[in-house]
Amino acid sequence: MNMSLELLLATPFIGGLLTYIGGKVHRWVRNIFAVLFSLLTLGEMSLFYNTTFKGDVWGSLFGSKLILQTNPITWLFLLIVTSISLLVIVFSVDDMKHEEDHIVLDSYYMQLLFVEGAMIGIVLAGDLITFFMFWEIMSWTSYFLIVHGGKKSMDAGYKYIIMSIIGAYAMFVAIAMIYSKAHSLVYPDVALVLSQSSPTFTIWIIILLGVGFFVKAAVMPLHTWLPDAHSEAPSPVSPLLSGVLIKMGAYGLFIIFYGLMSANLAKNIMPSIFSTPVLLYIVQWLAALSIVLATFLAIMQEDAKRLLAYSSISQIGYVVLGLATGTSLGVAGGLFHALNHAIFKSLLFLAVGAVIYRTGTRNLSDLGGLVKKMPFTFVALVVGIIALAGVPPLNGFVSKWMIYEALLQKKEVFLLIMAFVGSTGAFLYVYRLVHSIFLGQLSQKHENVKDVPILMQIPMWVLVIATVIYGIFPGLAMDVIVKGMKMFGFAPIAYNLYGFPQGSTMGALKVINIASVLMISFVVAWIFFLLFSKSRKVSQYDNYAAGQVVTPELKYNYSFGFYMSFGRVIKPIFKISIERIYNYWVDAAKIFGDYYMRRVYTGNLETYNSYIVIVVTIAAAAVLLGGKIW
Amino acid sequence: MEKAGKLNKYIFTVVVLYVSWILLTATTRADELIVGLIVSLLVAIGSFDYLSEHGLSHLTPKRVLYLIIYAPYYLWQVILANFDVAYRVLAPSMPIKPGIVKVKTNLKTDSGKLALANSITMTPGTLTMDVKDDTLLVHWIYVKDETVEGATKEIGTPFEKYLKEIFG
Amino acid sequence: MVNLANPILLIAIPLLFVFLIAFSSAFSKSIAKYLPIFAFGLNVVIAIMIIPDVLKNGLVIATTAGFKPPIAIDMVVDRLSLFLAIIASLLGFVVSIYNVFYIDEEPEEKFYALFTLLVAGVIWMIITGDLFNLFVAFEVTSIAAFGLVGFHRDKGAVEAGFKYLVMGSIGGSFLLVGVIMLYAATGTLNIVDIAQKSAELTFQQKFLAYALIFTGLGIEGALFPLNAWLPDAHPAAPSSVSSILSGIMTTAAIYAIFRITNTIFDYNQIYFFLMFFALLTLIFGEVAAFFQKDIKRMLAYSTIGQTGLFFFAFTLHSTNGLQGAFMQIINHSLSKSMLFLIVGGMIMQVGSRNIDDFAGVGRKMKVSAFFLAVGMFSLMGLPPFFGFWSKLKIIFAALQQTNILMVASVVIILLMSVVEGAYFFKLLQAMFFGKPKQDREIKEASLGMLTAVVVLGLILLFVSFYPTPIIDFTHQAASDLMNKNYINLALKLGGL
Amino acid sequence: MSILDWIYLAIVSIGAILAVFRMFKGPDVTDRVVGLDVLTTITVALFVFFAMVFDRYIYIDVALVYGLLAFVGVLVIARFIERGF
Amino acid sequence: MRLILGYFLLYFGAIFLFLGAFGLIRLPDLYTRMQASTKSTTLGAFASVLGVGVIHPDWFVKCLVVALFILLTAPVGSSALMRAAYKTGVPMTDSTTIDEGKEFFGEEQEGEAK
Amino acid sequence: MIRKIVYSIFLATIVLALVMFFAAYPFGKNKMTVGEYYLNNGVAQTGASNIVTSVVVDYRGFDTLGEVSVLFGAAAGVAILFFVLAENRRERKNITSPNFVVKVGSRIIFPFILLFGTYIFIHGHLTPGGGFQGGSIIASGFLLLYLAYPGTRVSRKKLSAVEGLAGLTFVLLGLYGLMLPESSFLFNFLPKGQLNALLSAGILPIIYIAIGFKVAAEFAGIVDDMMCEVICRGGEK
Amino acid sequence: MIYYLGSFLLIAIGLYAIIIKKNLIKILIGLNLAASGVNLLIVSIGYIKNGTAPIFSKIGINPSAMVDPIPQALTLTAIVIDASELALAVAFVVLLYRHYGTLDIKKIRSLKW
Ligand code: NA
Ligand code: NA
Repeated sequence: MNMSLELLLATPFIGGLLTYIGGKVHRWVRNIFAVLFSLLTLGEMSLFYNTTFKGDVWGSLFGSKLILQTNPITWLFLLIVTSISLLVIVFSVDDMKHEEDHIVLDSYYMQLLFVEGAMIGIVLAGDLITFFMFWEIMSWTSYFLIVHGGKKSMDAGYKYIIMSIIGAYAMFVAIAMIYSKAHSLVYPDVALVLSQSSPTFTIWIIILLGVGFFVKAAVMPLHTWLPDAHSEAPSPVSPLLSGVLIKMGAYGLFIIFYGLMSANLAKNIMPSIFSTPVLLYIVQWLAALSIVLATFLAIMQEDAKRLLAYSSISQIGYVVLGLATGTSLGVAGGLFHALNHAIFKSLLFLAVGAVIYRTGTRNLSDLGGLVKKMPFTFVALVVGIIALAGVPPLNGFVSKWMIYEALLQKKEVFLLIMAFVGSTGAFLYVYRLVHSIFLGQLSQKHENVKDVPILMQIPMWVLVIATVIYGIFPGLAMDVIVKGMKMFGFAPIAYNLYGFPQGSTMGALKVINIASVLMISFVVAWIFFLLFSKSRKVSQYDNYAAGQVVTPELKYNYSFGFYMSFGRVIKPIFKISIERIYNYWVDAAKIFGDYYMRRVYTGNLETYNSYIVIVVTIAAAAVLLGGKIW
Repeated sequence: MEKAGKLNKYIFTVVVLYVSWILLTATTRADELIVGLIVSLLVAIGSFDYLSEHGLSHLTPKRVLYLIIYAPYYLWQVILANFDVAYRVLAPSMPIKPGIVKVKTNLKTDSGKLALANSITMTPGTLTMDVKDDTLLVHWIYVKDETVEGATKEIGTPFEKYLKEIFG
Repeated sequence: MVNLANPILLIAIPLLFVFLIAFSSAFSKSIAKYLPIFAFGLNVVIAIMIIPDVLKNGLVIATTAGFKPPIAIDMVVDRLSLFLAIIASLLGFVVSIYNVFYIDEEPEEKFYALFTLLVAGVIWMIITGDLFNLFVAFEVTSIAAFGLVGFHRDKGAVEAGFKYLVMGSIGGSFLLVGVIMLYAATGTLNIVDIAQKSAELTFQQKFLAYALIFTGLGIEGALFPLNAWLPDAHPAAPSSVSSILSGIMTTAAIYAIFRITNTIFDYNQIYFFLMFFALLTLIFGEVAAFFQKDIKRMLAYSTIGQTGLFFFAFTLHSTNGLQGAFMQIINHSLSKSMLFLIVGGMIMQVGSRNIDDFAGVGRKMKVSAFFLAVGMFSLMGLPPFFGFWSKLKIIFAALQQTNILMVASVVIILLMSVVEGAYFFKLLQAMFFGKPKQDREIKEASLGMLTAVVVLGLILLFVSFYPTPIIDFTHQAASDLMNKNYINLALKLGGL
Repeated sequence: MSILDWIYLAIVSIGAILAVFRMFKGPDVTDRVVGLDVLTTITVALFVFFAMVFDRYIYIDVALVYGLLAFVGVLVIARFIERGF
Repeated sequence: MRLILGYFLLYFGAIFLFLGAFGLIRLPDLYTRMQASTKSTTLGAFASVLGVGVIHPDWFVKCLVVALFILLTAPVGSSALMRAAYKTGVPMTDSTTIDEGKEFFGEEQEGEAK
Repeated sequence: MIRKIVYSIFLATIVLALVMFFAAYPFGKNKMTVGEYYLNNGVAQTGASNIVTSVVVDYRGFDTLGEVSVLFGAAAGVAILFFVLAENRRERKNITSPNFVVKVGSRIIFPFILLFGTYIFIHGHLTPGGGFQGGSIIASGFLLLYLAYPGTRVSRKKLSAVEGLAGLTFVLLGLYGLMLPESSFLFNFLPKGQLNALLSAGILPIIYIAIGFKVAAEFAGIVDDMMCEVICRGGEK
Repeated sequence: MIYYLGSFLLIAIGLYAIIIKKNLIKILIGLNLAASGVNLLIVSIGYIKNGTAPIFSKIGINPSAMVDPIPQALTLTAIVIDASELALAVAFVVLLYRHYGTLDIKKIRSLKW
């Protein structure tokens, strides 16, 4: 096994450049290059399956070595990155055809490959400089992908890049603080130094790095960029963002918690609650809040992609919740859910993308009845939402279940309930999705809609299959996860290809357990339905109850305000919108800055000259006072 | 006096400048003399057109002789003028009766008119303000005669007879 | 055989060409256009020829008039001044190419002469070893800059030029008083000699002289609050001139502060005092840049901010900090000059300096816009561009001392980096993805102008992807400065 | 410097002070310039005087340069006064 | 003897230098002040400089140059200044009897206007 | 008013601090090391009897090169600011003709001024004058000409050629020093001659002559620009 | 010391004019006053009691009676630089007047912020 990590890292970057150049030759040269190079990357990556550890020094900077390394955990993330990237690129070939400016398209593919390369770099990084470097590269390359989506995407992209920069600089401070202590940023050195440093220092490191990762993983309250960015980005980019990019935040959290801090260290320096170090406990709560609040917000969306975007915030909440439990089971669940979410969320975004491709709208109230027109896309979407809702036998079920089990074992009832509520809410919004798009009345506009071209179908097929495979054979993933976690000092979990045998850490994966989870979910959903269906108000668009003649105009609007009654309950959440708080402070800072800058640079030469004299006067006064003004 | 040719003017300028150089350096050392000649020759290239329109004809013995006679006369007038000033400034009654009068001149050349104007300026109670054609405008501190003829006679004539010879 | 590796040629050749331009303009107007290219081309060659000597000995001293340093003026080149001189020569060379295609306003020959003089003055400030000569170089640079700022003769240019002139003159006078005070105290003007002779003086005895020199240089060096001329002057000048002003001239003044502080006033209190200036400069530069509507004004304020950043790194007073400062200087010089050149070309096409009018320009002027993005990314410190390495170094150096002041400084620096990102991305976004406002035909800049841009861009990309030699070199330069090798070697080699 | 020299210096200095007084008092620009002109002439004389006192022949050249520049200066100013600036 | 003559010239000059300046203060209008100052200071400086030349015979030529220079340039400057003053309307003293300048310059200005 | 008081106090503070600084370095004390070196060795080393000249042109000749460049820069700057395209130039109508006395006087004195300026810079190494003084005197001669003849203009091309050539002479003389064994810019390679002789001090007088021409050309250029601005103002933007 | 004080005062008056005066011409005068102050300061540095100009115009002049030549040389340079700056400044003022029609510094502020 002599595959070099540098080559793996370099492939997408070189591929990106060649793709761009290929675009100058012909658009098909470009398309083929793009697919080929992402395929090549996937192939190279696959060679590292079963590699337990490999590390290469690829340079050195300021006396610290720069290292690329791989282990099963990184392989898991590499798998996510490379496979979804490939599918996205394949999907793009037809989806992005409409773009006329070929240079824009050339650079689009180049950026896709660059983002892939940057994420590979993050995952492969064996030291914090490499990590941070590729982290930043990922930020700005993905920014360019987002703003490809038109006018609105510009604001979204702007918000995204600014928050990314803020997050990154928080990380930067942490990294610099570590460097000042360790004079090396290679993970083992860092871990060693952190194990010897004071609790305050460690806490600061965690907080600062955490801010960076939270922004990228869109954990509340640092999530505000995500709904805009993910929904406004071009269709093929959204799966890359939602499915893959935010996982980098999760990966980062994993690395600091278990790679750099190591679980027992965290326990030693902090008081524990429910046998979880307090910081991790806070993270758990933030994750749980993300799950619940984002679910509610997703329910209220009228825009299909926005709905999926909020769903992503909620689902990444599960990943982070799992990772923050600190137990083998929870962490494994979190990692597994990262993989699963990548698969089904990509599937969902692609399916919605396919609908947008054909109908040109993503507004749920404009859609409906497409099931006959786009049968395959319908199937893909249904598979996706079942997986998302955590229904067996699809993949989302197993990982969520592992997380529940881990919480149960730690007796964290509140968190468990919140996780459940999130799951149940997911039913509401995914139902909304499938109903509003495929069921109900077909819009006149969409009479002639066909299913998408084959090149767009293939990625969805692949993801559908993956969803099923990982659902039925969780052992495929657990094999990698468990092997990898062992290297980070976690107790192994017994597993087999079909699930978890009797007597494993988490108990057997029994049908009863599955059924009970299902039952509870359905009961909660039903309670919701009963509670709110009574008080539902009659809207003029509500053709169910208005009792009027259903005109053609009206019948197409039936899905507007689908969960309006529910909306009234969660209205306060909108009111205390975090985004509005941010905007308030940003505006305040702008006004403040503007005002004072104007007072300084007045345009008046006298004033400018007096600044000079004042500076000299201060110095002169210092001399007269014997140099004692400081 | 006729206007002179270029070469004529050039040589005149060189001569004048060389004499000035010798006065300036106030030495007869060979190096200074040689350099002075070179400098005079060079400077004259750029300036011969300005010094005088009449060139070497200024240097006839008669003109030079009159110049030599005129100098002490002029100086004496200057000294007189100063005592006049002293008297007017210091006398408690301050005997002044100022006015601006016109004075005619017969001088034809610019240098001649200039010399006249300057002479008038430096001599008792008068100061030339401008010259146009054959008329000088003079500020007179104690106007004795307001008519042009009278003023000319009082102010201009004493100098003109010398200057006529020197400058033509 | 003439030894061409003589630092004095770095000044003498451009000056020779300055006068050659004046002379040639009497006979032909078009020769003047091309002469600066030759001047700085030669300069680059000579600077490169000096490199081996500097690497071998650490320092090269060029005497004038055949006398040893304290008696006559000398030019001193160590690693630090050499690399700055190389940057200046290089920028001079590249921008001269650009000028040929950019300048189309009379009186051209005066422009070229002043431009050459400006760069010559900058190099002069960098390599002189004599304090009064530094003042002269400062004035040479200033006077050339004043004229060039007013080159367009319109309302803004004249106002900016006048403000700059008044403030620059005050600065020059303060600088001169400071220099004279040191002369009064030591009886010599050679920097190393002063450093030696003033060693027994206390900090307080020297402080006023330092404060005056600092003020004078700080005005040119764009330190807050002495920099108010800059946001007027840099935009008013022709873009190629702005490129030199922002790219290397302010840096040269800051360099002079580095040098003088390090040799003559190396006290901890001073660094502490300077840090406030650095941070204020950074904050005011970046925040003001954020609010600008005029693209060149924005870049000018950004220059103030960047100056604050590398000046901050200098005030850390450690090898690492200095290394970070030097790296950032390289980054800023290359990037900001390139940006001004690009923006100059864009303004020609767009016909306005208002940022709103630049919407969609990036799609029309692709090469320009690409390098614009590269330059801005490098200034923001985004990897893999060179600015990332330098920012990394600066932050690492700052947090070497983990005290609350340093942490606060780092927080400020990074916050300001966010602000910087905010305005650069705003511009980039509009340029690449915005809808063009007018139907004005926008074409790519002329090939000659692009050549200049591309050369700078490729150099920037090269050092971005292959930073090791520069990192090593700047490290050595930084430790030279920390170890006072300038003084030690000058004493050894110069016969002081 | 002998007592004679001192007395000379005193007389001329008083003259200079009077000229300065006129420079400051005006009332017209021309008055100030006349004051300046007188001051200049006095200065030329003083230069030559100091050349004698300090026995430095070359100061006379300084006097000449100064006188020349002052002369041109007065003409320029007169010209500008006439134009009303 | 030489010294006596020299110092005589010096003092002669000094007195007129002083007188010229004094006239500046005493006389009523600009024109009369100029009359006084031009003549007195020129002669004063002339005599002073020559005095030095007499005291230092080897400097005499140089001093003569300076003296002649003063003598030749002073009237030119005064003339220019007085015309400027007149043209800008600097008032003349009340005792002024006659003013032919209006007529003198009047034609000229007309002549130039065409 | 408050502003005035506050800044007066500020300036007083600065003056006080300056006084404190200089109180430590007593007035009228003995010369400094380098200055003393010049006084003791200047004549022997440079051959100029005027030590200030030997400092200005030789020991600190590089400063002077800078000074010349500054002046050049200022002249170029003025030329830029007052630049008027030939076709945009228009004569001002209300220019009064100059005083006859000034006109003729200037014309006559002009050659003497040129001579005197030349005298000053040729004797720069012997007397307090030098290239700058001589140059400015010559330029003042041009100024006089402008006063006398408002319409005339000096040929800008000739001025350019002169200032360029003079500057080139200075730099090339300096560069020649690099080709000698001493390999030093501005090395005084000519024989020093006899003290106080006109032909002494090696390259110093040559440089001073070059400076004289240069300064004259530059000041004349500035004067020309300013006069043109006054007289043929035009080309307003 | 009186020379020092004089030069300091000149500098201070110049600076005062630069800050307080509104008229461009007066600001320029202020600049020049300050510059003259600096030049006077430089010359004063080199002054020694009963010192003479450092010119060996005659044989046998004692160098120790001469003033320090360096400050004189420096002043010479500084004066030319000041004159250059002044010339340029005047040019700027003329153009400012042409553009703004005023010499009031407070009104010349189209560039701000
Ligand atoms: Na100055
Ligand atoms: Na001299």
